Amino acid sequence: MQKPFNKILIANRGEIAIRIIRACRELGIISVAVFSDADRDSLHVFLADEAYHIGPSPSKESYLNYRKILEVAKTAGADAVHPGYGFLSENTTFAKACVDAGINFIGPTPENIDAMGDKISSKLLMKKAGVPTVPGSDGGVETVEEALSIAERIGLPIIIKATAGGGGKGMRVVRKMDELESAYRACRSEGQNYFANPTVYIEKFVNDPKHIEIQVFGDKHHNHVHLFERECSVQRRNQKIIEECPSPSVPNEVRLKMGAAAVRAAKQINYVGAGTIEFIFDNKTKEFYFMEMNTRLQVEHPITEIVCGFDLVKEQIFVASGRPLSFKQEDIHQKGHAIEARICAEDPVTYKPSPGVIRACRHPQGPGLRVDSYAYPGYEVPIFYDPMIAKVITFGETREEAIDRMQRALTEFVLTGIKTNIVLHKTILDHPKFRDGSYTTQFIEKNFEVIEPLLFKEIDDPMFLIAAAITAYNDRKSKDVRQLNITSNWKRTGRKLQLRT
Amino acid sequence: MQKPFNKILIANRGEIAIRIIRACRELGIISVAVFSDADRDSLHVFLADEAYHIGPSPSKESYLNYRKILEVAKTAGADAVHPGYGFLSENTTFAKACVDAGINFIGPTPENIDAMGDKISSKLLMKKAGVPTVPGSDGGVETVEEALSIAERIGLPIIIKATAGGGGKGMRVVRKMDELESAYRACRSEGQNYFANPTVYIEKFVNDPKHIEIQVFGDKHHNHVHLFERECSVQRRNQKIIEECPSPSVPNEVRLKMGAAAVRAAKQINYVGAGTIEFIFDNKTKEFYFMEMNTRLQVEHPITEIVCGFDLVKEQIFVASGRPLSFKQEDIHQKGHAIEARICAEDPVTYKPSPGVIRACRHPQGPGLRVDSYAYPGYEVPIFYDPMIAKVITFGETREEAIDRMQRALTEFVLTGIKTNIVLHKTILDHPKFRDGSYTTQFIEKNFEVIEPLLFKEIDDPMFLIAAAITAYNDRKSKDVRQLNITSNWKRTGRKLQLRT
Amino acid sequence: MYFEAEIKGRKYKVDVTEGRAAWKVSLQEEGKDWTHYDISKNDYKFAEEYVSFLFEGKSYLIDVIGQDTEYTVFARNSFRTIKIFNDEMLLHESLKKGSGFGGDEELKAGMPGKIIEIFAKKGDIVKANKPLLIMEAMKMENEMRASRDVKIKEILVKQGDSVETGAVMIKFEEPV
Amino acid sequence: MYFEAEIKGRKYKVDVTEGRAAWKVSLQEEGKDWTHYDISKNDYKFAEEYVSFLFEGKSYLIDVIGQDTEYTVFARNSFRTIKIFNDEMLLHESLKKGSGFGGDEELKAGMPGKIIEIFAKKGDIVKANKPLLIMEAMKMENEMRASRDVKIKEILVKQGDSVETGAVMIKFEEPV
Repeated sequence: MQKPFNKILIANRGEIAIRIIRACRELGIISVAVFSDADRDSLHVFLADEAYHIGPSPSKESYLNYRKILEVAKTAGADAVHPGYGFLSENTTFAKACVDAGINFIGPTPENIDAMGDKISSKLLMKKAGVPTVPGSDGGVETVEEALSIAERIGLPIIIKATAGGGGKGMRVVRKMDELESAYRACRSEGQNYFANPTVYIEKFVNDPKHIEIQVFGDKHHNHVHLFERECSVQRRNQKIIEECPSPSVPNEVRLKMGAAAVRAAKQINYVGAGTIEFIFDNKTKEFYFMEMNTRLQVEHPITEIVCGFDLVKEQIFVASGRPLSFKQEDIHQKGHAIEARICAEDPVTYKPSPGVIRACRHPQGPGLRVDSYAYPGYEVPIFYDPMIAKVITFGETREEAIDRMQRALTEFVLTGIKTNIVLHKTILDHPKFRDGSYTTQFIEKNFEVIEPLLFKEIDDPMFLIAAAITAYNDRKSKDVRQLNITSNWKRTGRKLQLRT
Repeated sequence: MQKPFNKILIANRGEIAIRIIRACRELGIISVAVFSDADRDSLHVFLADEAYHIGPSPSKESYLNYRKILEVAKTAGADAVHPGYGFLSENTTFAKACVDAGINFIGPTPENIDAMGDKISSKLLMKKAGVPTVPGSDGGVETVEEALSIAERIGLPIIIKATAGGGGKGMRVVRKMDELESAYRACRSEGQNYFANPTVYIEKFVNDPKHIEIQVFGDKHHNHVHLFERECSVQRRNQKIIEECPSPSVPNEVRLKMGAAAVRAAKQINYVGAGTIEFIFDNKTKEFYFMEMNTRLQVEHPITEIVCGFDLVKEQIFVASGRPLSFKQEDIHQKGHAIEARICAEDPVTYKPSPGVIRACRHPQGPGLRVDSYAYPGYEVPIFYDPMIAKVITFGETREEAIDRMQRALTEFVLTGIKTNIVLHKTILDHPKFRDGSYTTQFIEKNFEVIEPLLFKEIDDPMFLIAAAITAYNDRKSKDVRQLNITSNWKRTGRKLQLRT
Repeated sequence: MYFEAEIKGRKYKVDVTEGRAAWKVSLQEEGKDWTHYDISKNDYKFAEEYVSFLFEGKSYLIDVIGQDTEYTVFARNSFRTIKIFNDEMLLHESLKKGSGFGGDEELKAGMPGKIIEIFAKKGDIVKANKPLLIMEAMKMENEMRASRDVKIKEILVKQGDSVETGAVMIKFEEPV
Repeated sequence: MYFEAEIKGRKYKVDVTEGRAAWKVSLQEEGKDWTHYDISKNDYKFAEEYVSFLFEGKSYLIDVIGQDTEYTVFARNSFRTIKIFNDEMLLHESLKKGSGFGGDEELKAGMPGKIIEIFAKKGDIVKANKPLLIMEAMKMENEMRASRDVKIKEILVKQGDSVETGAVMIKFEEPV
């Protein structure tokens, strides 16, 4: 089989850069990593075939510096660029610049990105394609007063979103009128700071919904398919932390309806490559509304890869090289069950990021398990980027087996030196609302306010106290030992001196 | 679902002990590890829920000391014992002792083990069951003279095997008459040393055959199924190092014939649990002959788990608890392709074991990959046990993808401080005879006599020389630095003394 | 060696004696009786990266991080932060006023970051759970709130400042 | 700093100079010209467990083990054992006779093990590739054969002995 490309530059970092390096290596394609000052010791630099420095630590000056990245791509002789997710993955300027430089951009067309980049116009497009959408401000909201009046029209709760936002940034839910103003301002400021665009819009906030998304794929020959759903309702700070496939709440007929709608959406813009249509899902009525389309690979793509049995990154590469999709709709079936847990360097109680140096690190292994991680012992998690350091994905014949397996995997995951949310995941997996699949996007907010006791029930204190006490004892003792060494060194040196004289 | 057992003691060590610990944890069963002096720091001790010391390092005094192990099982309150493979897994006395002590032995019945334990009587049994067998000495061979006459009757090449032998021990191929005597003696001595039984027998050595084995499973309700074949022809020193499923050489009609024969074999002895029928396979005629039955779980069971989609260790546990098999023959299908590479602490050129302390150790991760390993940084591989420290298993939609993925996985496997056969595996996977599937059990012997150049082609010398030179430079420099420290310490101490006075 | 320890607000007296082959550790939670533990050194074993602790028949793989007065113990994806004071330190402590070890007269940075906005000024009284400032770290804006009703004594940072872990950002007056 | 190195039987002259920001390494294989390499220290970076070596556009994760005269370099699942001698050592070498570093007047144990059987006695002449003894390690019997025609000068082990890595088991007469 002839290689689709000779050399691919990966304009990203961390686990997704490594994920793409692996696909390249399996296809005999040379992989080129790029890194910022903070990332010289990042694992993606170690694992790539080639690696080039692109600038200072802040994203703006490195991973978002598309000119520099393009320059490196040319120097290295890459014939394609994979943007991963985040950073430049949905940046039209970059996509265009690649094409102009004769370098293949592994992702959707610039037109695709534009069509879906703006949440407001994309919503109108979807209405046109016959995809159900949510009531709200059909456009940007320029003043607090306007925001208030819309809120009164469609009724609380509402959600305010930065037009250019994403990944939980520039997004606030408002449940009381007096919270509206500060939320409105916060969204505008985050929109300005992270996406250089303060415009925000408002939507009816479907109360206690689920987040269900459909994976779609298109090629350059007008073929479009869906790879069924993922449920991503377990969120904290509006960021997904556990995803599963299939969803325990979507009846099969609804599943097929959602898939068909997603394919209509993709066809509407003649979408190329991997994309995801996110839906708000009302678990009582089983109604679903278009939320947004992510014109890129998703963090949680592995659970679809496992349940459907395809390598989505390789497929992206093939499609970008012009090949037709390697699968037709009728070839795609869900088999078994997969769950992903996002392991983040953060305090499991406050959700505050906890960057720092990793000490011991042993990843889970064994049957029914996939780990995509860039953690290693001695690695310092930098403060500049996303706190997610690893993804643990388990799969089994049944949902129950996949969950039990995840519990097993997390129990054997040794990661010390920094705080992580591993213990939070374990608590969630044991929660009746997760076990019975009835959980919604407000699951954590509602059930984990006083989480500490849950988190720490597993082991009682004496074991911890004894360990701390023995360590404190040794530390104290070692001080004396150091004293000793100095003296004995002094003696030795003393002798040396005598010999010399 | 009610738990089959409350607490299982695992009478084994290393990766298979860990494999069983994982199955237990996923089923909510408490796992009990046992360890010898040399294994206090072995990973299976760290991962188990409970761990007990059972004696000195030599297997005879620890992992083969069934009385001690049984005693621990009682103390710990285990209601079942899993023997893993090797050690006590095919020891009738132990199996009986467990049953007598009211502890469930997770494996075949003592009668099953006896029936297949003796290679000679088992061969006759198989003839009776209508399973094809190989011409040879229908019994033990007591003298060199007898051996010579049999060799003349059935013609060279022949293979001499210790009746009680296994795992490549007590086994010699004879191609020239003048090699026969020393080979005969060697087998007897190894049989005596390792299995306390010098008896050997002789068989026609099918020239340049393949090793194909069929996984079978039985329950306590007279149900027997097969889970298709594994090809294990890649061997060095008569030990498997790469296995794959399905075999590239077995036509489907032959596959079904072999499966049917294997099920007849299992039914003949009313076999209970997981077992494997090993066949000698003539790739020209596609004829197959019964070689032996392993009445236990195999090292290479994961490739069957992946391709057939069942957890064989959990199934062993369920069957032992009396449940009927969870799958019927018609539920069992092969999907995709899986390969296993056995990573051993040994010199890749001489195959000599290379025990020692592991320094850096980073296992491969990512899609289509399973790792069962007990290596970790700083772990000292003991000299007392089998040199296999890890199994890397890859799978894909096609055989080609599985092989490419294995290459990728091995390339990212960092394991330093000891010599390993990783680079040998990479060389094998690239060999045309492996790629086209035509390889046989003599593949390595025939194609890897002068292996060094192959092994080391990947990178040229300057990179290595520069690294060594810089290190030598630093070592030299650090000596001087140590001198410095002593003096400065001396100064500091000097000051201290002054202050005191 | 005698220590006083605090874990999750509960206080313990701790005594550690090292034998050739075993540790003797005694614990007394405030108002309860002493419990004595004999720990064979082979059951509390340093294995390169971790400590393998076989305790009361259970196998724990643990890691202990910290020094001086604060240790964090990791085990089975759970952890505890334990304050521990030896005789010397207890002396110092007794000199300091303020409600025990846990006392909190200031707002410290829990991680390195950048000050985005400050909501209070010197002299302000801020009610419990009301925002004091917004700090950015790892691309998230983290709102820091008052843990109790506080009167601002001094503000040591300004908007745009970058702060390191542990840096004091706001000092409060003594609780009234 | 000047070294002489040997890798897979080929000999090199090596010169290493350390700058503030870069290494200068020069290599000369016997009978060939010098090659000079400038290695930025940021391209030869110690990352906790490994060295990340960005060399001629390629990324290598390497580990170097050893000391004194022998280093083993691991990279991409491959490795090289390199003999390396600094000025001091070269002096000692020159005093020793025997054909270069690789010279082999004895049979050493490559790993710890137990002597199962010895096939030769003092004074015997053993042809190349004929067995000298069988040593057991990790449950395998390893037959040690003569690498060349040798005359046995001395046998330092007996059946049943346990030997450590590097222990000399048999000494040979000088090659004739």
